Amino acid sequence: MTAWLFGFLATLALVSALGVILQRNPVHSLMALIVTLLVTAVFFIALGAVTIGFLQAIIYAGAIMVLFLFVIWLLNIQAEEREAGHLALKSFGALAAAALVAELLAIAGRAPAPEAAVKPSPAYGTIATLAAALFSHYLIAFEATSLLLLVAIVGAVALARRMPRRRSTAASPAAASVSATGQDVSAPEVSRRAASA
Amino acid sequence: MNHFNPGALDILWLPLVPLIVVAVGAVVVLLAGVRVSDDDSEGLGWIALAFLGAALLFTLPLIGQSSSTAFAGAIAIDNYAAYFEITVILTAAVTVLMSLEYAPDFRLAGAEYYSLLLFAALGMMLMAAAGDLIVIFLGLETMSIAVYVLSGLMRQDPRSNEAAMKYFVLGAFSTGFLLYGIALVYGATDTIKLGPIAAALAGAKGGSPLLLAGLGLLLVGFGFKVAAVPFHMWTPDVYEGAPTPVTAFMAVGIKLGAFAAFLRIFLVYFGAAATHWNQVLWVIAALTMTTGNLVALVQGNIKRMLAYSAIAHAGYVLVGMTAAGAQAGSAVLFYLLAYAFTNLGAFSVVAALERRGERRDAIADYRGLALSHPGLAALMVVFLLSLTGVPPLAGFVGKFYVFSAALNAGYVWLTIIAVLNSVVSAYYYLSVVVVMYMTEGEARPIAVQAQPGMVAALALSLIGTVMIGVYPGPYMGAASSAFKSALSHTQVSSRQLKLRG
Amino acid sequence: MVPISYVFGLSAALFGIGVCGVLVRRNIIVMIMSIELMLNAANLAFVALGRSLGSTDGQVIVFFVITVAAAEAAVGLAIVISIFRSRETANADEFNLMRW
Amino acid sequence: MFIDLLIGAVKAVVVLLLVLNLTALLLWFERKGSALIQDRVGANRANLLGLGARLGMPNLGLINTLLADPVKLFTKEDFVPDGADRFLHWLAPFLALFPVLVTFAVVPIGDAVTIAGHRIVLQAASLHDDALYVLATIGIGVYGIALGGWASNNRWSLLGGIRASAQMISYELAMGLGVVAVVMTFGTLSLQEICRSQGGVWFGWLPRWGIFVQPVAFLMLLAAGMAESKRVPFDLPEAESELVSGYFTEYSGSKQAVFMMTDFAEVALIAVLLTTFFLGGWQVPYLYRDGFILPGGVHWALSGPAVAILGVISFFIKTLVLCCLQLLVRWTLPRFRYDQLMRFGWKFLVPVGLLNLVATAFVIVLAGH
Repeated sequence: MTAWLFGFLATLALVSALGVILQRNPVHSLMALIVTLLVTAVFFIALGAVTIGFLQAIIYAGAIMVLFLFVIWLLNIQAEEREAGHLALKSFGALAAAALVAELLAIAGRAPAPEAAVKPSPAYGTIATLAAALFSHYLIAFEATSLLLLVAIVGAVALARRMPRRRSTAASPAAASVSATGQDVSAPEVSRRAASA
Repeated sequence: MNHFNPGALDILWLPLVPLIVVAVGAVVVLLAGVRVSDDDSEGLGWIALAFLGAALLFTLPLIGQSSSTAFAGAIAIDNYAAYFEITVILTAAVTVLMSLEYAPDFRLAGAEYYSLLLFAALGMMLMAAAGDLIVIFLGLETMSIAVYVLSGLMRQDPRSNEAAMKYFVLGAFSTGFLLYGIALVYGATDTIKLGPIAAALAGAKGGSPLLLAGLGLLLVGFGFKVAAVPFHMWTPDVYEGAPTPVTAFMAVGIKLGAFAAFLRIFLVYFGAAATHWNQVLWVIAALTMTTGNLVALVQGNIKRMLAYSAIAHAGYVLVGMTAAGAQAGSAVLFYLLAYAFTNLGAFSVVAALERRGERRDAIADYRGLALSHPGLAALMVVFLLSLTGVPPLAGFVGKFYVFSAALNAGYVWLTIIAVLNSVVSAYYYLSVVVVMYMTEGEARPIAVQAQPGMVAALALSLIGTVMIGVYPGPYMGAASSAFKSALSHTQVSSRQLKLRG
Repeated sequence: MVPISYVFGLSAALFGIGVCGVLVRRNIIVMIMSIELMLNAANLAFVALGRSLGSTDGQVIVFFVITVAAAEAAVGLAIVISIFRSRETANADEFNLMRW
Repeated sequence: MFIDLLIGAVKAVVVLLLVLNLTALLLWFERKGSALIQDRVGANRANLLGLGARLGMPNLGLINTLLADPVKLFTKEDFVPDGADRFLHWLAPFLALFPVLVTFAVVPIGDAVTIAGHRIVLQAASLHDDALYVLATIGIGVYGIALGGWASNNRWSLLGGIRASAQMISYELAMGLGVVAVVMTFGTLSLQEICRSQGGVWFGWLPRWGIFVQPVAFLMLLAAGMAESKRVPFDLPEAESELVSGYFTEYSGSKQAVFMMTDFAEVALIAVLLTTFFLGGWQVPYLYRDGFILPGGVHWALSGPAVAILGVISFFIKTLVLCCLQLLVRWTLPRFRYDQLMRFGWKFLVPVGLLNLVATAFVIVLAGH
């Protein structure tokens, strides 16, 4: 990877990553995230991991992010107004993250890993190499992944599908549970909903 | 490596059979549940139990096998894996028993509920049997994702939704740390298999900043999962909001799974390099115990109180981890077993008192319980005493072993802190007893009928708690043989290294 | 030619930005996006470190991580939907039935 | 070094121009073709100074579709609705068109030719992982449509955008399964290699085209491809009877023209990919490196350049035939209902694709032993 290409891509990645956390509108955040993912995919390809780079673009940028878009639309999440308060918490968060980055950067600076150290073979990063590894050394992990996806499907459907229709007209468990603990949080909640309706 | 050669892979089915049985069980429950309404999901629970029983049977042949690995080191075959798998299966079984009436009462989606329970157990078993970091990671994710959903399965209840959300955000956050830690460890050692990593840690690369930073991030990741301070923020809210059987499963099962991997990585494989990490662990252990116990003092909700108590107990386990070595390892394994039964029992009582979609989890709800439900109250006393560490119950023996291991390893101050904490904890455990026995109850207490599932869950927990406490010998023997068999992996690999070198 | 450690440094920076996003932002969807950013940074680290070692393992792990990210995104967004149904907000500060 | 760069640039420009001309041609096909099918005259008004009529030629509507319409579109007012996200509203059409155009870069339009000592592969860019590249660019193509719908601040647009992205994501799966089957059959991800291995004949007469090995994958890719291009019978995202005009309701002028271009470029893309995967790409039946060898054993020698040119011509004929097929389908079938669309994708195409994959794998393993 040449210096100018690295500089360009790294700047793009950093700017778009910052965009993810600085944009007020979730759709804009998402666009920034997609750019970050695509730039990362280009990095993968530049580092010789061609197959993974394309997979990143197909699955991560092309499919998972669409899911985010759907949910943002489904819930009609608007841009936030200026967030109030929590300045202490925010600056603490930013400081903690900055400290972490500084430490990792220091480590990166000390790690002796020049690019010329190892010349990868022509098969490096091809789909055949990956497949051979997946179906031999990583067989268990591969099978575990399939189960993981099944769990995610079952879980997502269980949570997001429509509520089953209640048979009895008894008070909803939600209301009952809140009053049972004596925390009467439901009253303002109810009035807020009534006001909005 | 470029040429696919399945013959070169050491495929061994035996260690996988329990995992496969649980996975098949989860799918069968899911399919069987297609036409079952949420109001009569009890049959699904029995199917799940049957599969758990079968899995338990298939775990037995694994006991006593000489330590080895399969699938190119991805799966470890040893008593350690078998020990944790059996404990996890028992935990899952008690949880299912606890849920047989609870799930329809709270209108949980039965098929999804039981199948996710089994999947979560599968993830835990995978973590216990894993021999490399990526399988541990995938096991952890399978477990976590299933439990994220389980804790939010009471969909009409805002508290349950909130619990799922908080658990998910912080859980996924910690996953990021764990993953980055794995990346650093991989970068430092060129492997994700535990044996070679341990060798690298003990060898010339041991002081590499990359490796140490990786270990630090792994510590953070596991710290979140076992709810060690300062990574515990999610615990009380999630425990309070989740359906009670799920809370029990979280308090016990997740701890078992996470500690199985945590202990295997740090205590077993990196034990020789304990100087790198046990100072940090000392601090975390002390903080965890103290915070957990002190905050538990002021809780008004029994599930929150038990949540902080679970944090405190994670602290005791970390005391054992800090001590490192074979004695401490066995003690910690034993402690986890004792903790499992005791906590399952306590949560069973909590679940037994909740009826028909009504949560009764404020400590105030336990007023006069001794009069209205003397049996449940007595059981609760037993479990709370065991959690406090009163002889001759399981909790006492567990603490005894762990603390003496810490003393033997020379951690006098840590042991003193731990003992002081135990004394503090007595206050809040016993205050529940006081509430149950010495205060007036409501005029019309809620009737709780003895139902078979709940009775079985309570009985199993009681038997476990008492048996382990009264007659700890065989269980301690099992724990120590489990830990030794895990240790022998590292000896084999270091011997191989010597031969090669 | 750029040393691989630069790429690794970039991944560390991206990871930090992700961490910062989770800690600072209160919109639950953006928090999940920040977590995705963290996983993505870990992926970049895997590929960069794998390249400097000349080993394929790093890339195979990225394959698994992408799967895990998909699973987490699906479940996380399902949770967001279920909480939104009862609460009609995506602001984490309003999830305060129980203390944080 | 310099000459290589130059060759690359020329190839890129040539491919781009070919695609743009193809889309224009398709626009004309669509308008006059639909008129033909529906037994009406179609575009016939505009002409240059009445020249055609004066010479007694029938008006083919070429001026209308190729000159008047584009000029009209590009000079219309560019209207941005109130409350729209201006930046994304502007960006979306290009975000939709760009991925489609760059996909053509990996499509081989002919075999390698040697000109003045330089071996030139008639493919704008050869990546070795072409098939993955195609899937990646198609995957990214969702965002232009989706964002166009969202940024318009119009509920019909948003519904159209949601429908479009759900549809494209769903059919991408079927598409991927079809491509995987093809890749397995030919054992390579490179489109040029796939074309090359479709040369020659079986049984002495049947061309070794992919369609004869993977007929199921061909039909799947045809269906999934048409769904990806969001055209009838899969044009739910712009169903005018329900959604006004779907995701581009709020677009006018040149931005709408870009969306329309995307539509036709996608038609061309599907045709080009199907040609490459299943119809031998630039292969001409019985044509080999040094000329025709017909089944009867007749040999008809041809020079190298002639063979190359025949290849390019055959590629374009196949592409045009497939384009016309898609246009024909558009004017023949009614629109699906949304649930039918989803059911067809998930419950028919995906299972069939998986079965096809398993069957392919079995055959490959059995043939290997």
